Amino acid sequence: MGVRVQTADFDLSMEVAALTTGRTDIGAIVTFTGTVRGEANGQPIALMSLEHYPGMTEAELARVEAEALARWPLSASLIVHRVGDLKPGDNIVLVVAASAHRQMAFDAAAFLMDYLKTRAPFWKKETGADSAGHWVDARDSDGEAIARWSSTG
Amino acid sequence: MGVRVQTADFDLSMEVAALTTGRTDIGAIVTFTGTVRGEANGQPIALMSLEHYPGMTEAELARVEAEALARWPLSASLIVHRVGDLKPGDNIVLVVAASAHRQMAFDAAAFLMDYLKTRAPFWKKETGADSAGHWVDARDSDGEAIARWSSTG
Amino acid sequence: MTVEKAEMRLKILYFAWVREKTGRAFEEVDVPLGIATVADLVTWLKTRGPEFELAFARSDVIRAAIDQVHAKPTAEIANAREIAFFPPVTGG
Amino acid sequence: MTVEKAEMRLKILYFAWVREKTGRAFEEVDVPLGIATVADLVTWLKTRGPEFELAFARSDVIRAAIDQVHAKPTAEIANAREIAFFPPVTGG
Repeated sequence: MGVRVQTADFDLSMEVAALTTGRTDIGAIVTFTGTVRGEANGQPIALMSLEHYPGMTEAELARVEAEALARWPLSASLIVHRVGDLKPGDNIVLVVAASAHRQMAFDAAAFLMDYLKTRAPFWKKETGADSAGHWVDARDSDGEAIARWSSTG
Repeated sequence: MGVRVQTADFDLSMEVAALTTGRTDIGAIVTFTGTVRGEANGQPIALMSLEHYPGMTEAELARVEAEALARWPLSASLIVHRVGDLKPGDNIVLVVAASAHRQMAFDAAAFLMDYLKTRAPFWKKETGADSAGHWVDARDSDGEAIARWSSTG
Repeated sequence: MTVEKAEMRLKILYFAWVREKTGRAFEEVDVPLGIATVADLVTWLKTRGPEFELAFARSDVIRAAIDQVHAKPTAEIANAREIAFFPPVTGG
Repeated sequence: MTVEKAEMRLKILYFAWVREKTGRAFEEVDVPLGIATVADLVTWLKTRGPEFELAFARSDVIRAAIDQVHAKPTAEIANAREIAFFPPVTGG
């Protein structure tokens, strides 16, 4: 079970192998990779800068992961979130959830992403081709996504 | 959009890279990896043999993928299923769904797995430590999982 | 075997424990006239010997495909080229 | 700065556009007695200059954390070591 914040990219196969190699109790591994899209609101973006709150980020991600473990018998889980300057196509975030059965792995990965999007202290700033930067607004649908989980606890 | 049946293992990073490299319209990539568990019904297993129906397998997987594409605006998708003799811990199946937004990628990957488990013509035979082989029974929960999707079309 | 009535010649495939019980992966058979549906075909196959009677004893759990598409017991087999019998699938 | 009343000395952090508008990432401030809640602290911060008035103009959308845990405007700040202000999070 791990949580990392880093400027470096991550490799999907290596991260999954580190969690699962040598284990035979895992039947299902779900990964979510979030990447920088080349457009925002119809405008091309040149750069995506990610700022975070060191200390609180790790604490919040650990709390989110603990909540997931309280809900599902996860065999392994991992959250990696990048910070700094990213380009379109670059990886932003990786979530891995491994469990004995597929539905738990899917649910846990979706839960980790929903909580991460609404609670983890990261902020995105997009810079367009014209060098104008603006902070990304939180999407209402993220608040709705998190509301799903409150009735299933 | 691809469907492959193979005896060889697959590499998660390479498969995802082949689908997404150079693209900036993708924001979310969900992968599902199914692996051989070391126990079945409390008994250790030594070998998992996968048989399939060549021709129908590819046709059915292509139909399932087409149904997913009709439901969600997927940017890319892939199904890889292994056949032959596998050991505990080995990969069995890979599903990748890539979309602009995370909920669609999660839903499409779960849908592909549910349909694959109930329609794709694969059969598993487990061989225990005592060399006794038996065919895996279909789980009722797989039928229930597929029923979820019929009301959302 | 010579093909006298091409419309009655069928390729039949068996998978998993259906294959093990019939003792064959596939065969080409001349199906008599009057065999209209998948269920009719199962009934006729069971008359072909004890291994078929055994293989199709649990015919309620056996699934079928006509020309590589899942088919119900009531499905018509006219014009089919290949019919497969197998247990519920367990891949994924 | 000398510490006269340790219980009133707070580290305050600002992130994203709150940071840009206040012009600082963090500061140590001596908060007057009577500032009991996060909302009280925001009201007081806005009196410290036009950059704070501007930064907290949309105070309904600004979020806070006390000692690295999300906190409501009504949360008590007594015993807090560090308080952060930021827009709704947009990671993931």
